[in-house]
Amino acid sequence: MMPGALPSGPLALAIPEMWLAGSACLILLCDVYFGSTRRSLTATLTMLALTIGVALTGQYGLSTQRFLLFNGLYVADPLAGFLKMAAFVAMATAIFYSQDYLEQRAIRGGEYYVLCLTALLGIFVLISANSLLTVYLGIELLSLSLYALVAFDRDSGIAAEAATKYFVLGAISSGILLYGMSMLYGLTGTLDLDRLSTIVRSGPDAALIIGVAFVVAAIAFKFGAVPFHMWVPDVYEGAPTSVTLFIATVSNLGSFALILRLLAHGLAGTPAIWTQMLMAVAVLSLLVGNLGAIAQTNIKRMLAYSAIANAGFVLLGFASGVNAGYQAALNFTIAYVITTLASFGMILMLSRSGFEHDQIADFKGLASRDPLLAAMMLALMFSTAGVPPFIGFWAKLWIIQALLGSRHAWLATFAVLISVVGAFYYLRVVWYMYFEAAGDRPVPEARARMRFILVINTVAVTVMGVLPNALLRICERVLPP
Amino acid sequence: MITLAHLLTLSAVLFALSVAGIFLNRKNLLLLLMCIELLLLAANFNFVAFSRYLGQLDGQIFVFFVLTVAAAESAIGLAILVVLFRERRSINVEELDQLRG
Amino acid sequence: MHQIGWLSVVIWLPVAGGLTTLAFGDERARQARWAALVTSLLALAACVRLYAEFANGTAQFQFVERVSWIPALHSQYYLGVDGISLPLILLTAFMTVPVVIAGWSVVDKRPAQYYAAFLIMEGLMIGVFSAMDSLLFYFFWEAMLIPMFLIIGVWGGPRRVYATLKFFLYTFLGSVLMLVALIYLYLKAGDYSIAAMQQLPLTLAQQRWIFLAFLLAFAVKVPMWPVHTWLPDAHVEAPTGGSVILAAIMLKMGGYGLLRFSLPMTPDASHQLDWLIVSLSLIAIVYIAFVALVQQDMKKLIAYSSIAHMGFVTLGAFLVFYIVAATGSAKGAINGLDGAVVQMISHGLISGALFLCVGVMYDRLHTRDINAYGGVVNVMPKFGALMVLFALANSGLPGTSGFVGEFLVILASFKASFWFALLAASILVVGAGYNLWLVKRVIFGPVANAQVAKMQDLNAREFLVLGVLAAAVLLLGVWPAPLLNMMEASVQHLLQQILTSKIPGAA
Amino acid sequence: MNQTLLLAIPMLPLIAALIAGLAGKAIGRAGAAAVTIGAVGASCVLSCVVLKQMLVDQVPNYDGTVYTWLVSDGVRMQVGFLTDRLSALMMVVVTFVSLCVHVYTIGYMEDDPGYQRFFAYISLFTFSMLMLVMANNFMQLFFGWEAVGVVSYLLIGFWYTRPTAIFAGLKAFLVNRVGDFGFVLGIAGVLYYTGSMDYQPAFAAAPEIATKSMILWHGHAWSALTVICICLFIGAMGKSAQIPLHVWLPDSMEGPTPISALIHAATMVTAGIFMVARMSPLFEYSPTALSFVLVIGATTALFMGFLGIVNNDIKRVIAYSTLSQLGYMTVALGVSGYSVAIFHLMTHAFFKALLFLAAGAVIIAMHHEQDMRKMGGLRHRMPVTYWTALIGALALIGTPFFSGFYSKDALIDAVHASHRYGAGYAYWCVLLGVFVTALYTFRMIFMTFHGPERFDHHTSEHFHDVGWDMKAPLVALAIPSLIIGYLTVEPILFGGYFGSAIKVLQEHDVVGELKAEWLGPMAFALHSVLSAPAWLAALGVFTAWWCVLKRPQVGEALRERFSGLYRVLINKYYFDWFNENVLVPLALALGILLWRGGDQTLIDGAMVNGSAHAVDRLAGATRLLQSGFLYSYAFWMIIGLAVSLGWFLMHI
Amino acid sequence: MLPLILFYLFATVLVLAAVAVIVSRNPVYAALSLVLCFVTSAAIWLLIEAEFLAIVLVLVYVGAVMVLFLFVIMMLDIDLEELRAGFTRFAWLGWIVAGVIVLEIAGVVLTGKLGIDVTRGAAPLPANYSNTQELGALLYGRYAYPFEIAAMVLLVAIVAAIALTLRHRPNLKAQDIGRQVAARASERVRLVKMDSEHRE
Repeated sequence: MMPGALPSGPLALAIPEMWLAGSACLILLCDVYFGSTRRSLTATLTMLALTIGVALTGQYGLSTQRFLLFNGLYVADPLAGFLKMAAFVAMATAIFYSQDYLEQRAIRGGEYYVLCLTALLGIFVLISANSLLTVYLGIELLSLSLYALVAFDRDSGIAAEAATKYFVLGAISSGILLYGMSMLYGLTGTLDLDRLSTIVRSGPDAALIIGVAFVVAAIAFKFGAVPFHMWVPDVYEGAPTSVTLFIATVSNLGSFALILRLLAHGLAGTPAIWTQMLMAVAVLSLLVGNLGAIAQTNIKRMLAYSAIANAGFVLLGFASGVNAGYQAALNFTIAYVITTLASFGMILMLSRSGFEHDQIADFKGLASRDPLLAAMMLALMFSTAGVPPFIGFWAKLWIIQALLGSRHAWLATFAVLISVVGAFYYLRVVWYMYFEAAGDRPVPEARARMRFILVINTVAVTVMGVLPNALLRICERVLPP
Repeated sequence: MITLAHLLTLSAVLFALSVAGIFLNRKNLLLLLMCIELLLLAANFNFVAFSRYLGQLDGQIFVFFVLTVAAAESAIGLAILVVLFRERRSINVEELDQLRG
Repeated sequence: MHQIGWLSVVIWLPVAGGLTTLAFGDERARQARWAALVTSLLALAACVRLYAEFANGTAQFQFVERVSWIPALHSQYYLGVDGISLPLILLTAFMTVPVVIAGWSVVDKRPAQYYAAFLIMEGLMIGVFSAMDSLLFYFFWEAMLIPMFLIIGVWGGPRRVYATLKFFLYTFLGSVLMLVALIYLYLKAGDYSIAAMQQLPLTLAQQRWIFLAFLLAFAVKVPMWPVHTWLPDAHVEAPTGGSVILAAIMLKMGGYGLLRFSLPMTPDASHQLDWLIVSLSLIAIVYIAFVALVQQDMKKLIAYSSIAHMGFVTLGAFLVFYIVAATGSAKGAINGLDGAVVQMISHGLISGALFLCVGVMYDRLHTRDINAYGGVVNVMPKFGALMVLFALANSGLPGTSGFVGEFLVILASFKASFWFALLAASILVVGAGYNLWLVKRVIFGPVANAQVAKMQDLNAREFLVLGVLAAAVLLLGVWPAPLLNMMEASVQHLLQQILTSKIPGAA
Repeated sequence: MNQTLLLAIPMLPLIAALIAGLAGKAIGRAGAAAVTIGAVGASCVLSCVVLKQMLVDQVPNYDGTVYTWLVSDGVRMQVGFLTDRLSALMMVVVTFVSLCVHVYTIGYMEDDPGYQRFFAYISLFTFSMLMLVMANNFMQLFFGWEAVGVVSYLLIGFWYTRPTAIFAGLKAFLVNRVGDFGFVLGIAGVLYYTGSMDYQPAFAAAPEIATKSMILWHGHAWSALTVICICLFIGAMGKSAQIPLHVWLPDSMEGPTPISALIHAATMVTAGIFMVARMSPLFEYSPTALSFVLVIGATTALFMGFLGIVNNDIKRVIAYSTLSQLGYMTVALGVSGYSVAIFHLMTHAFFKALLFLAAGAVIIAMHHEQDMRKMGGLRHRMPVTYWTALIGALALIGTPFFSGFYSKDALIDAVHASHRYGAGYAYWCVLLGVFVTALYTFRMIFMTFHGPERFDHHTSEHFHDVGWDMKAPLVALAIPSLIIGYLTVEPILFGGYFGSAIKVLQEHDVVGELKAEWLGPMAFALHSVLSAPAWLAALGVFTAWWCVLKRPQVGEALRERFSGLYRVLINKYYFDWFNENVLVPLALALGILLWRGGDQTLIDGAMVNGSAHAVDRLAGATRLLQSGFLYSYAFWMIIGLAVSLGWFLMHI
Repeated sequence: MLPLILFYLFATVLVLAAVAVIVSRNPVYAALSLVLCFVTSAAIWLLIEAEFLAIVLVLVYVGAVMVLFLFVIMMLDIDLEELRAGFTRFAWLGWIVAGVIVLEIAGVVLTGKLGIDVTRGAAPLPANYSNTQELGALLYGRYAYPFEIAAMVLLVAIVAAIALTLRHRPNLKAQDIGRQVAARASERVRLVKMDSEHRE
C-alpha cells in the first residue's frame, strides 16, 4: 500500500478505524474459507492486522492538533492518537497471551478474533467520540462484542452465567445512559459534545442533574465502580481468562476515553455535580474493592476487586476536576493496563488444558518451581500495590498529587490508607509463591515465546518504574491544559 | 394540548416500572430482557419528545440508532440466553448464583 | 565535583552485585556466595573511600550528584552526604559484610536469592541515606520493603508469614502518609529536593499535619512506642542476617528521617509536639526495658532492648526545645542530637552483633529459648567472652560504643528536665538487668544439658565476624571523636534549622 | 611531670591484661603470671616514683590531656590525668595492694583452670582502678567507675559454674548500677551547671552553683549543688556499699579470695570514698549533702558491724567489717574530714587486704572450708598466717600504734569535733562501732586460730600450710599495717599533705581543730589510753575472748535470749529478702504486665490484630453483598442511582 | 383537546400494559403485553407527529424483536410452573424505589424545576413537512459515520448470535465451505483398488 493512495488531509486521521473495520470483515471472510484445519491462521492474521494498525496509526492517526471529522461527530486529537496506539499494542499483547489458552480450550472460532477486533473498534469510536450519539454507539459496539466474548466458551456454565449477568446489567446501564443523555439533549438541544460543553453551565436545572447523575452512573458501571460494580467479580471469574484479560486491560482504555470525552470535556462546564458523585463512587470503590479482594481465593476474582479499587483511583483523578488529575488518571490507566496485561498473562501462561490456574493457592511454591515467573509476578503484584520501583507507584503518586493539588487532602489520605489494606492481598500472592511449599504442583511449561513477551512486559513495568518520566511527559502532552 | 410535561412524566413512569420490574423479578430471565426493552422505550420517549418540542431532529436520529442497537442487543441477549439454557437447562434467575462472593 | 559519582557506585554496585548473584542461581551457590562477598567488600571499600575524602567541618553536602530524573515531577536524581548521613552509610556497608559472611554455610535454602536480597537491600538503604531529593528518598525507602519482606518470609521461622506481613503492612501504613506529606510539600515548594522543602515557610497548622504524617512513618520505623509491636515479631521470625540488618540499619532510617525531615521541615510543629515525642521516647525506654526483662526468647529480648535503645535516639533528637525552654539557650541541645546519631551507629553495631550471637547459638541448638541454654561458656569460651562483651556494651558500659550515645543523651536530658534524665538513666539499671540476666542464664552456670555440652565453639568465620564487630564496638567506645567530628558541622547546621521558625512572618 | 610516665602506669597493666587474656594459652600459666606481675610491679614502682616526685621533688600537680575522647556542643570530653597528692597516694595504694594480690594469686589459684584469665582480670582491674584514680574529668571517672564494676562482676562470677557466684556477680553489678544511675545524673548536673566535664572548671564553679536552685517538683526548689552532690554520692553508695546499696558486698565473697582482698576491701569499694574526697570542692558547699553522707555512713558503720558478730563465714565476717569500715570513712567524709577518710582508706587497704589474704590462706589450707565453726587452733599449724592476721586484726580494732589506730581515732575525734547536722548520731555510732569491731574481729581470730581444732580427721590429715608465694604478701602487707599509721599520720592529716587536692572550708575544718591539740603520733597513741575508743576496743576483745574461748556456751545463750534480734541480724535486716521477694518480683511482674497486658493484649491484640480482624470481618461482609443474584445487583445499581439523584435534587 | 384525550387513553393503556409486563408470570403474556406497550407508544409518537419512528418502532420491535422473543420462549421449552413463584420478599422495597424514582423525575418535571419549559406545546409543523424525508437526509448526510458504526453493531450481532448458538453436533451432516473451496481436483475422486473376491 502506497501512502499516497490513502486519503490525505484530516480524513486520514480516521485510518485506524477504517483499517480496523476493514480487517475485521476481511478476517471474518478469511476465517470462513480457511476451514477448521487452518484456523490458527486467523490468530496470526489478527496479530498482523494489529501490527499494521500500529504502523498506520503511527503514520496517520497521530496529530498534534485537534481536528473534527465527519461533521463534528469525530474528534482526532493527540490523546486519541495516543490511546489508539496504546489500544492496538495492548490488544496485540492480549491476543498474544491468549493464543495458547484458546488453543488448549478448543476455542478456535475465528469469530473470537473478529469480535475482539470489533470490540477494539468500539473502543476507538469511544476514543474519538465527539457526540453523545457516537459515545453511545461506541459503548454498544464494545459492550455487545464483549457480551458475546464472555459467553464464548459455550461449554462453560459459569461463562454463560457471567455473560447473562454482564448482559442484563450492561443493558440496564445503557438504558440509564440513554435516559441521562436524553435529559442532556432536552436541556441543550444538541448531541454535540463541543456545543454541550459551551452550553452547559452549572445551574439549578433538574434536567442537568438528572442527566449528569444518570450518565455518571452509566460511566461508573463501565468502570466497575461501586455500587455499579456488581458485574465485575462475576464476569472476571466466569469469563474465559483471555476475555477477562481483554476486559481488564484494553477495555479500560475505552472507559477512560468515555469519561474523558463525556464528563471532562462535554460536561466541563458543570463539574460540581459529577466531581462530587465521582468522589462518592471512588471512595466506595476503594473501600469495597480493597475489602472484597481480601476475602477471595480465586485470583481472577481477586484481580476483579482490585480492578474495582483501581477504578476508584482513576475516578479520584477525575474527581479532582483539574487537568492534572485527568493526566494522572491517564497515567494510572496506562500503568494499570501494562501491569494487568502481564498479571493476566501470567495466569494464562500458567494454565494448561484442563487446568485454569485461577486459584491463588495455585501459585504456592512458584518461586521454587519457576523462579523467573515468580519474580515477575512479584514485580507485578508490588507494582499494583503501588510499591516502588515499579510503575504502579508513580501512577498512584500522581493521582495523590492531583488530589492534593486540588485541595482534597482527605481524599488523598483516605486513598493511601485504604491502599495499605489493599497491599495485603497482593502480598498474599507473593506469600504463596515464595513462602509456601510447592507440594505436588507441577513445574510450569516452558513456552519460550510467551515467556519472552512476559519478560518484556515485566521489564517495562520495572523500567518505567525506575524512569517514569517518559510516560508522565506523554500524559502531559496529550492532555494539555 | 399535549405538553412536554405529559410525555416526560409518562416516560418517568415507564422508566420506574421497568426498574421495578428488573429487581422485582427473581425468576424469569426473559422477563428481565423485556423490562430492559421497556427501559429503552422510556429513554426513547424522552428523545422523541424533546426532539419534537425542540423542533430539531437529532433526537429522533438518536432514537433510530437506539432501535437498531436494541435489536442487535436483543439478538445477542437471546443468544446468550440460549447458551445459558443449554448449559443449565434453566433460565431461573435464582439459580444463577454459581458466581458470588 | 568528582569524576565518578561515588555515591552512585555505593548504591548501585550492591544492587548490580545482587542481580549478578541472582543470575548465578541457587544451583551455583558457591559462586553466588563469593560474588556476594566480593560485592559487599567492594562496596565497603568504596564507602571507606568516601570516608577518606569526606571533609569535616562543613555542613555542605558532599559528593553531590545531580542528574535529571523525572522533570515532569521536578524530581531529580540528587545525591549527597553530610555528617549525619555518612556515618549511617558507613554502618550500612560495614554491617552487610558480616551478614554475608554469617550466612556462608548456614543458609542452604535458595542461597543465591538470599544474598541477592541482602545486597539489593544494601544498595537501597544507602540510597535512603544519600538521597537529597525526597521523592528519590521515598523511592528507596519503599523499595527496600520488598527484599526485607522476602527475607523474613522466605528464610524466617515458623510464624514468618504473620511476622513479615505485619512488618510490611505496619511500615507501609506509616510511609504512605509520609508520601502524602511529601507531595504536599512539593506542591508548595515546586520541587522535591529536600533542601527546598527545608526552606519552605509553612504555617503552624500545616506543619502540624505534616509533622504527624512524618511521625507515623518514622515512628513505625524507629520503632517508637506504641507502634513497635511489629519489631519483636519480625526479629523473632527473621533469619539471623535479616535481624541484623533490621536492627542495625532499618531502624536507623526512622531516626534519620526525624533528623532530616521532621525537625528541619517542621520545626515549629516539632516544638509544639515535642512533648509527644519525648513522652513516647521515655515510655519506650522505661516500659520496654521492663518488657525486655521478662522475655524468654533471646531474639525477642534483644528486639525489645532495641526499642528501648532507639528511645534514646528519639529522645535526644527532640530535647532541644525543652532545653531552650529550661535554660534559655540551645546550649546542650547538640549533645542530644549528637547522642542520637551516635546511638544509632552504636546500636547498629551492638544489636547486630547480639543478633549474630543468637544466630550462632541457634545454628547449633535450633532454639532461641533462654531456658534451653546455660553454661555455654564452658563449651564455647570464645563465644562466651564476645557475647558478654556485647551484652555489656548493650547495657551501656563505658569504653564500648553503647555508652557514648546514651551518655550524651542523658547529659542533654538533664538540661531539659531532671526527671527526663532520671527516667532515661533508669536504663542503666534495667538495661543491665535484662542484659546480664540473659548472660547469667545463657552463658554462665554449669552446662545445662547434653545438647549444650555438644556445642562447638566459634569457627574461624564466626569468630572473624564477631571479632570485627567487637573491635568496632570497642573502638567507637574508646575513641568516638572521629565520628563526632564528622557530624559536628552538620549537626550545628541542623540545630540552626530547628531553631529557625518557618511560620511566615514569625521570623 | 612526664606524661609518658603517667601513661605507663595504667597502660602497663592493661597491656599485660590483654596479653594474658588474649594470648593466655600461648604464653602459658607462668608466662601470664610473669607478665602481669611484672607490669603491675612496674606500675607500682612508677607510682612510687610519682609520689616521690611530688613529695620530695615538689613537682607541681599534673593536669593534662592524653587525648580528646569527643567534642560535642563545645563540651570537650577527654581522657587525661590529674596527678596530685591525693591521686598519687591512691595510685601507690592501689598498685601496691594489687601487686601483693598478684603475687598471692600465684599460690592461691594454683590449681584453677582459669589461671591466665584470672591474672588478666586482676590486671585489667588494676588498669581500671588507676584510670578512675588518675582521672582529671568526670567522664573518665565514670569510665573507671564502671570498668571496675565490670571487672568486679566478672571476678565475683569467676567460677562461672557456681550458680551462687554468678548470682552474686549479677547482684553486685545491678546494685552498683543503681548507684551509677545516681552518679550519671550527678555528672549530668555538673555539666549542666558548669558547662564542663573537667574537674578544675567544675570545682571552680562550685560556689556559684551553690547559689542556684532547681525545681524538681512544683514549688519545691532545691539547691542545685545539693541535688548534684546527693546524686554523686548515690554513686558512691553503690561502689562503697553504703546502706541500702550494701547488699552486694557480702555476696561478692563468692569470688576468689584475692579478689575480695583487692577489690572488695582495698580498692574498688573505696572508690566511692575517694570520689567524694575528690569532689570535696563540691561537697563543701552543700552541708545538706554532707549531712546525708554522714548519716548514711554512720548507719552503715554501726549496723553492718552488728552483722559481723553473728556470721560464721570467715570471709563474710571480714566483708561486714569492710562495710562497717567503709561506713567509718563515709562518716569522715560527712564531717568534712576528707583527709581522715583517705587516711583511713589507706590504712584500711593494707590491713583489710591482709586480713582477707590471711583468711584466704586459711581457706586454702582448709581445702576451701570457710566456716569458722569448723576451724580452730590454727595458730600452731599456720604461724605466719596467724601472726600477720593478728597484726591485721589489731590494726582493724584500732590498737594504739597500729596503723588502724591512727586513722580511726583521728576519725572519731573529727566526728566529735564536728557540728554538722547528724554528727551527734554519727559520733555515737562510730563510738559503739569500735566495740563492735573489736568484738567480731577477735571473735573471728579466736574462732579460727585459737581453741580446739574443730575440723574433721580428713581435713586434719591433708592439712598443709600455704607456701611462701602466699605468705610473702601477708608479710608485705603486715608491715604497713603495723607501721604506716605511725609514719604517715602527721603528714597526711596535719602536714597539709593533700594541699589543694582536698578543699575544706574554714568553718568545716574539723581536722584543723584536731591539729590544735596534736602533739605527735607517740603522744596521740599514749593519750588514747584515756579515751573511750581504746577501752571500748579492749572491752570488745575481752567479750570476744569470754564468749568464744572462755565460755563458748554464752554465745548460744545470748542467741536464744535475743532470738528476735538474732533473726533480724542473721537475715541481714531483711534487705536481701526485700530485694529478692519484693523488688525483683515487682519488676518482673511489671514487665509481664506491660508485655502481656500492654503489648500483647492492648496494642497487638486490640489495636493491630483488632484492626486486622475488623478489616477481615468487613471483607466478609463485602462478600455477602455480592450475593450472586442478578436482581440484587440491579437493586444496588438502582439504589445508588436513586440516592445520588435524590441527594443532588435536594440541593437545588 | 382530542389529542390530549387520545394521549391519556394511550398513556393509560401503555402504563397498564407495562405493569402487565412486569407482573405477569407467564412470559408469553408478558411478551404480548410488551407488544401492546410498543403499539400504544407508537400511537403516542404518531400523536406528536414523529411518524417515521412510530412506524419503525412497530416494524422493528413488534415485527422483529418481539417475534424473536416469542420464538425463544417457545424454543427453550421452559418449565413455566417453576418460574411462576412470584416476587421477592423485598417486593415492597422495589415498589418504593420505583415510586421514589417517579417522584424524583416526575416531581421536578411537574414542579417546573427541570430547566426546560415543559408547559408549552410543540411548534406546529409546516404542511409539506415530511418527517421521513428529513430524517433520511440527516441519516445519510450528517450522520453517515454513526450509520456505519451501526452497521458494525449489526454485524457483531450476527456474528455473535451465530457463534453462540450454532452447534456442531458430532453426527450432523453439513457443508464445510472451507473444505469445499480448498478441495483440489486430485482429491475429488479416490480410486480404491479392491482385490477380487475369491470364491471358495
